[in-house]
Amino acid sequence: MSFLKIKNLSVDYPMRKETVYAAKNVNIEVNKGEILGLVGESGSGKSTVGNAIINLIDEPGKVSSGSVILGDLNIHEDRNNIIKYRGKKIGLIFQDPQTSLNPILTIGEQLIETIQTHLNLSKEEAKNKSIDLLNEVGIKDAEIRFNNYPHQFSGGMRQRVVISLALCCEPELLIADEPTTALDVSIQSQILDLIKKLTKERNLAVILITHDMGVIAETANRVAVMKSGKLVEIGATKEILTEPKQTYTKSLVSSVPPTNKKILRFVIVDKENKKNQENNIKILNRWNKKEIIKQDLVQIKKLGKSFDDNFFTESSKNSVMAVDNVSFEIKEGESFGLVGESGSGKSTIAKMIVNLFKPSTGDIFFDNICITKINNKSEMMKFRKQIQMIFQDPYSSLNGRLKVRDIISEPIKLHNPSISNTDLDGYIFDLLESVELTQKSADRYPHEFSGGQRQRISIARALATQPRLLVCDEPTSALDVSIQAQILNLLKDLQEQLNLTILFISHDLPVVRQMCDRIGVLKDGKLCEVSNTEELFLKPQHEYTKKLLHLMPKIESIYN
Amino acid sequence: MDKTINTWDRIKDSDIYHSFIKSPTAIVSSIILFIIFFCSFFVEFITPYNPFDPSSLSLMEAFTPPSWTEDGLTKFILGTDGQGRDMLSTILYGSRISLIVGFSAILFSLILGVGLGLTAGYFGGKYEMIVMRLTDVQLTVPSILMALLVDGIARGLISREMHDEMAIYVLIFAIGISEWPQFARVSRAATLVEKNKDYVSASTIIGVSNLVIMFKHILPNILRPVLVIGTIGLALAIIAESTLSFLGVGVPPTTPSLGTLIRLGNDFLFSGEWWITFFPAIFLVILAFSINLLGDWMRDTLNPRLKK
Amino acid sequence: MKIKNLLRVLLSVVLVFGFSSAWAKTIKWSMQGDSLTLDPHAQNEGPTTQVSRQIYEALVERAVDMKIQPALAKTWKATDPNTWIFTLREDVKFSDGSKMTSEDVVFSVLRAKQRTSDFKEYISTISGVEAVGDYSVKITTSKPNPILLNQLSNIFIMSKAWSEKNFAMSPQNWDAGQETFSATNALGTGPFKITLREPNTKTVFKRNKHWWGEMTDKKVTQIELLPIKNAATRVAALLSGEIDVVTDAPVQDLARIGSSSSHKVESTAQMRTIFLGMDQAADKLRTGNTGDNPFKKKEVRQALYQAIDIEAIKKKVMRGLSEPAGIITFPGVNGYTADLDKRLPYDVDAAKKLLADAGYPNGFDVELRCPNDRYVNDEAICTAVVGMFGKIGVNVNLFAQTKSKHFKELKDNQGDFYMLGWGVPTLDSHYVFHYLYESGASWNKVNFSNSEVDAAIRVMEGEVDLDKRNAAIAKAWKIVKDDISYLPLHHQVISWASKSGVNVPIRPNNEPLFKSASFN
Amino acid sequence: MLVVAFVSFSLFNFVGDPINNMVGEETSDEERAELRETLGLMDPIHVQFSRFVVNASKGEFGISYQLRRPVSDLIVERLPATIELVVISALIALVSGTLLGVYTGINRKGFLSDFILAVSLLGVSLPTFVIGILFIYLFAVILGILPSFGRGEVVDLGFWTTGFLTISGLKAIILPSVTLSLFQMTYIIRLVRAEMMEILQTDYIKFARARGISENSIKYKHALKNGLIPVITIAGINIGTLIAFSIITETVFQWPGMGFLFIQAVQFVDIPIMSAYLVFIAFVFVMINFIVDILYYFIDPRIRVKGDVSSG
Repeated sequence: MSFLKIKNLSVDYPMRKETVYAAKNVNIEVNKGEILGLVGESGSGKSTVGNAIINLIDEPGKVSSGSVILGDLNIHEDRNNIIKYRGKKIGLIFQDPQTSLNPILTIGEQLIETIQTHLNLSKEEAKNKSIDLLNEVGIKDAEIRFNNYPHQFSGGMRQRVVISLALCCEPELLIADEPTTALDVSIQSQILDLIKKLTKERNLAVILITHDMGVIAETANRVAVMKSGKLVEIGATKEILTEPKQTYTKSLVSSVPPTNKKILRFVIVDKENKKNQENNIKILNRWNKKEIIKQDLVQIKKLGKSFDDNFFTESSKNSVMAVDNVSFEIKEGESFGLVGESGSGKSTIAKMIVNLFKPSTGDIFFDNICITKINNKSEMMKFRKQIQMIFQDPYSSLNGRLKVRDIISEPIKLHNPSISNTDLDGYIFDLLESVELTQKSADRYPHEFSGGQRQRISIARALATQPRLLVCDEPTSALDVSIQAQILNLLKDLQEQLNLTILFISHDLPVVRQMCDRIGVLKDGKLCEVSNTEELFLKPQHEYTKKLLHLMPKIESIYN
Repeated sequence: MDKTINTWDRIKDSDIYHSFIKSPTAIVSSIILFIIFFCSFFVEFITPYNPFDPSSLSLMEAFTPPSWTEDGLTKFILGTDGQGRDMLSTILYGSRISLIVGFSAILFSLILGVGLGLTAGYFGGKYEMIVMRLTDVQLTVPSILMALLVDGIARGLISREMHDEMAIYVLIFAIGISEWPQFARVSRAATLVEKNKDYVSASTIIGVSNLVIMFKHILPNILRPVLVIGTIGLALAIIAESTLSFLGVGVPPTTPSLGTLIRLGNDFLFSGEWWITFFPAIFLVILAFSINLLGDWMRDTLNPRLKK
Repeated sequence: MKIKNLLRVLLSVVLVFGFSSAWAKTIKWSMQGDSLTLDPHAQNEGPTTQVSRQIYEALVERAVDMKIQPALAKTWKATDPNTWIFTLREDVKFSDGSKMTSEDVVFSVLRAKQRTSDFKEYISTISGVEAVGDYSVKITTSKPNPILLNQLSNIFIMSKAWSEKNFAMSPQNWDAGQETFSATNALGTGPFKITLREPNTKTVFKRNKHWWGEMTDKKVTQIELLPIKNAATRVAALLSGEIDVVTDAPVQDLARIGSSSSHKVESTAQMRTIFLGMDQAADKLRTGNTGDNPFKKKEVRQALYQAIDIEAIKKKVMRGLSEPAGIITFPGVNGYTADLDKRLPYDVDAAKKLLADAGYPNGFDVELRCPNDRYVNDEAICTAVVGMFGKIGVNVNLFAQTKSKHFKELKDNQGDFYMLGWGVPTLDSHYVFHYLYESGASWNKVNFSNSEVDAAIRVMEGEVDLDKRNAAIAKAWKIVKDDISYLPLHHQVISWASKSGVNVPIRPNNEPLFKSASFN
Repeated sequence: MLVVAFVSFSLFNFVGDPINNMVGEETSDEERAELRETLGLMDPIHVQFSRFVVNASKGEFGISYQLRRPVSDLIVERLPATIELVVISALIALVSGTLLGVYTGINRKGFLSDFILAVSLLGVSLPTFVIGILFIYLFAVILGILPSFGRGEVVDLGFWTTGFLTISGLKAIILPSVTLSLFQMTYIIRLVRAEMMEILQTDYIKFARARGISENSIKYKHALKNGLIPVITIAGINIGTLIAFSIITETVFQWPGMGFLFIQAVQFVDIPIMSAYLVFIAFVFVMINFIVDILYYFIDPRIRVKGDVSSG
């Protein structure tokens, strides 16, 4: 007999044009002591299901039908009274620990209030219980920290506080909605371990909502896959990940970059695009393809960057060395990967290479020219033409007020002011086709495109100047896995056809493994080691690299 | 995606259009505003009277009550004032002055504020610090006070004959100078957000110059909040203008604005000639209220934070 | 310390609650402006004198009916045309209880002749003052002065001892912004003394128990002056009962006030005529567009005159409360005749023709300067005449400003065309000619100059034979009226509004005498 | 502060000739020169400026051109009236504005909320002077229950005159203070409402809901406390604005305060009063900013307690 039974749960969002069914007839069961992974891409309705269980759906959405039975209680019988089960029977953890806590109440106050809401305890007893809880979730000096405000905790610690809050009234069901997405890999594994430990010790039923197949593979006992509000498949984790029955699950699993090997291309299950080979020939006609010379295209020498206050004040303290004495080279035609956790300085290096920031110390050589010392405007333009960048967030990297045509034509016109209008149009169409977009796209605005399509527009724009070096700053981390696979394939193809050199920056080790020839590992602005990809993954030298590799969630762990 | 998408379809498809169609207050207030704007700017063609041509006035017709009252004359729908001027025409002429001053002042402060805010947000550093410091100082000095001070200084500096001619410019400047910090703050904050968006970096990497980035890329993206502030600011500017004129430091009585009319009519409040002050006042309130309603609607619609 | 303060506060509360309404009969008086200074010799200005009149007294005074009557002086006689002997009352005490003697009178008159006094011109003919015993004063004049008593009625008597003690021997130097004790404090022999003075806000007058005279109504124990600048607010305050009497009720509100059962309105012709002046000396108008001075031509002046529809102004602007005027003087003044006071007819066509004859068929531009807080509806009158002038093609730009600037700039010869009002406190035509028509006279800003008129003025000043003197006056009036050097508008009618139960007799000089006030 | 001092100093010196403003036309050139000398106008600018600052810090701003009295006396005389009016208005605006703002922020729908919002929008659209006239007409003339002008009976406490200790004084302050506060109140309502609505959508409120914290506690403890923080800033600016708008209210209600003085000064180009008022206002604003900063320190733990993020 399952502890939690979700029967025919549907959630509707009546919108202006149509009603969106965020969840439709979802049936899920969870047992005690078990972690159920709920996976799906963005918009699949996985979070909606999590919130619907305790009827915490934002306006104008509402639970339209279905029942949720907890033990032998149908908690959806009287939805207005569901408040008494919140916290008491069911705990919920949100994604972002930065915003989940009330900033002006101490964590003690928040704990005591929650405890006293549900349990009949005196303030003293509640305090003792809170401190025990804080100890249990791994917060040191709990008695002192009890009186601290949320901003005095780091992200990982905050998530522990959030967990303690979710568990303080001893609920039997824990819903964790992307609990580690906002956290770095090392913290992620700690939090996941904590959840696993608590599940075991407290015999909890846990629903772990995530998009990360690696996390699922390592934590969940069973998996439910969702797509467009519908439950696609549910079953034991190993079964789903190794022998998926549904096409969607298959494509999902195949899109996940493997951590243990390098593959040539991702298998796109439903549509393998064959056209792009021909399309790219068109752009090749325009492309001044440069033969690859065996040389270092980029040389980074003792690069350092410190931010003093009033620039990055929010994220770092005064005068932090964001990049500290980093040296490496990128050979022409290769893909060089830079990996590191947030704050490791990898994006800063990228921005210095494309000359968005000036380095505080050190030099960058591009094609044997020191680009950090260029003052001349026309020289700078020459250099700008050769290095382009693709950004992480496909939403902010395109100006929403400009049509795609204008976005792509801007670099063309800037670097070739004499281009005729027809030629320009042709150029734009060729570029669009090279990234597998239709010509019609040119007359539309960015908001009419999906994230993946936007990233393609971004790439088209970057290609417009015919660069030699393409800096990709986490180009896929904001995308769903299936889209990620497509974009990564596209990048690989383009690199091959256009003889591009790529600097690939990511926190995602499996992705880097698929994309890069050589990899540099960054920690706190320092370069730990640089080596060939396979070497790095098989025989890591630096302690930090070893730790990272060990902690990274591996989808393959299901086989072990 | 076969059909061609033209701009009108795009507008019809937009959330703003739908929100507008669904909001009766927005529709009603825009209609009222349209009528007021239209009548004020084409007043010469609408009313047969020119209240500022002294030779056309007859003092004996002064204090004629509105046409529906016992002593009213049909040719003066809203009656006449103490000089025999037709109230309706006077109000429309007055509202034109008020609107011109309001619009110009807001335009002035918008250009100044957005210019400063945009550059401050974009360039940062000491320049930004100075601009924001200035903004803070200016923001704490309330608009009315600022306007009074400017007017006072202008009175001291400009000779009296000049002052009457310059009054309207002084007023525009006085109100404009006190409203710009709003725009500077909003546009700076928005610029800071936009500046850190990757499309700006992308443009920089492509080699687009700072000026083009600021005005072609960032400016259109920060216009929404600026527009909201501008609309609400317009109402404030109109009220400020009428307040100053009411206090007697605004436009000269020879070219009365709504505030001047209220001040002049105020003397007749107890003598039974209520229409002389009542109609300009109610007109002013309707004008400001409509603009505010529209601004309020715009704020709710254009502020994505409040609709999820 | 704290307790002491608290006690103080509590005591104040008790006092205020206890005393404010119960038995003190207070008259709350309001007008637009306030007294500028309490120094009785520093400013010769309406509200200032109105306030001083309640606390200070002069040797002689005008009764409610404006007749000269004894005040501090019991009797007087002229021993020769240039020498006057005044016999003082012996029972007069200042409000601090000290006796008033001839020393104080001599001191006060001399004080009013000092350099910083605003009355030094006014009594310039007084050449000597000396005490003849404790209660007798001899005043000598440099030439025979038929209006000396009139002048003396405005010279207030101060205490010499008090002035010495408080360093107020000289009048406050108003122009230099001097601060003196006498500007904010007062010690007089009048019926009231000032117990609280908050300039422009509130002045409290309490009965002076040492006063020698008799109150008309003993219940009147306190006066409060609460100036309210805004006319509508002033009327609102009166209607809501916060104010008992308003001495400058706006004409447009009189009907409303009169219709209230608990209020009443009184009107009387004021000793003041309103007129417009045109500078006829300048070769070129400062604000004109013709490059010459149209005012030099009598036809132009007459055209403007006949363009004014004075009846319309009376009906619409003044609500019937004005008397159209033909000359700048009013009934009751020596020299006034009803015949002189007849106006030229209102005739737009004639005016247009005159203008064309004078060479201005298309009119001309000029600026009209007006005060906006001095006369009854001054700005509205100006606005109205601007419209009337517009009808004959004269494009007049109105410039209205506050009285102090208006008069100052007028004195600085800045006006082409201006509004002025003239009162005749001496009730003799000489006052008008001396200031408005004599060549180079201080208020002759039209720059009228006529040797016959000047000669007539000499006659008015020195001639003791009344018939001859009156003939000179009549001749002068005829000359100036025919010349149309000013455009007379109307004699002002003033209106006081009050609660029905409060009687403050209205006086043509707009000065209330609260000693004559009474309750029903 | 020094900047403001300089501005007002320049006002004093360069706007119009102070001598011309002070003396009449008859004054001879010698007399003018003498006056110039005694006033120290012959000294170099920096000497004049430092003297101005020294005098200003002692509260001396010269003599009003219009009223011929020392500006410092005028200011001291009128200060209590303005302060009392502003304080009462600020209290009305803050308290009722916050309460109504919270109410409308929490109850987003419903007749009363809509009504309050509509009225508040109308309040923003109604110029203060129109409200004032309306109030006088209604309460003083038609109903006759409240005085239309002035402060009523005031009690002189030596250093301060107050209208709080008499019935007439208390009655007199009702209309002006309500008039003055209306505009601000409507602003505060809207600001607090927006703030509350935003806070109610934050994650920590959602998380509190997910923990089963009662709605009342969420609204009035969690949301309100956070929502009140910006109110402090508003309150600071609010007081400044109130002082400025008191100019209008004081004019309409003949309230014998500084604003009334100032507006007359502007009309008369009475530079000493204008510059003194400016310095006074600047002083008040500096004080308000200072107090607001202090209040923030006490109310917002994020400022009071330094973050200790490194350990973790």
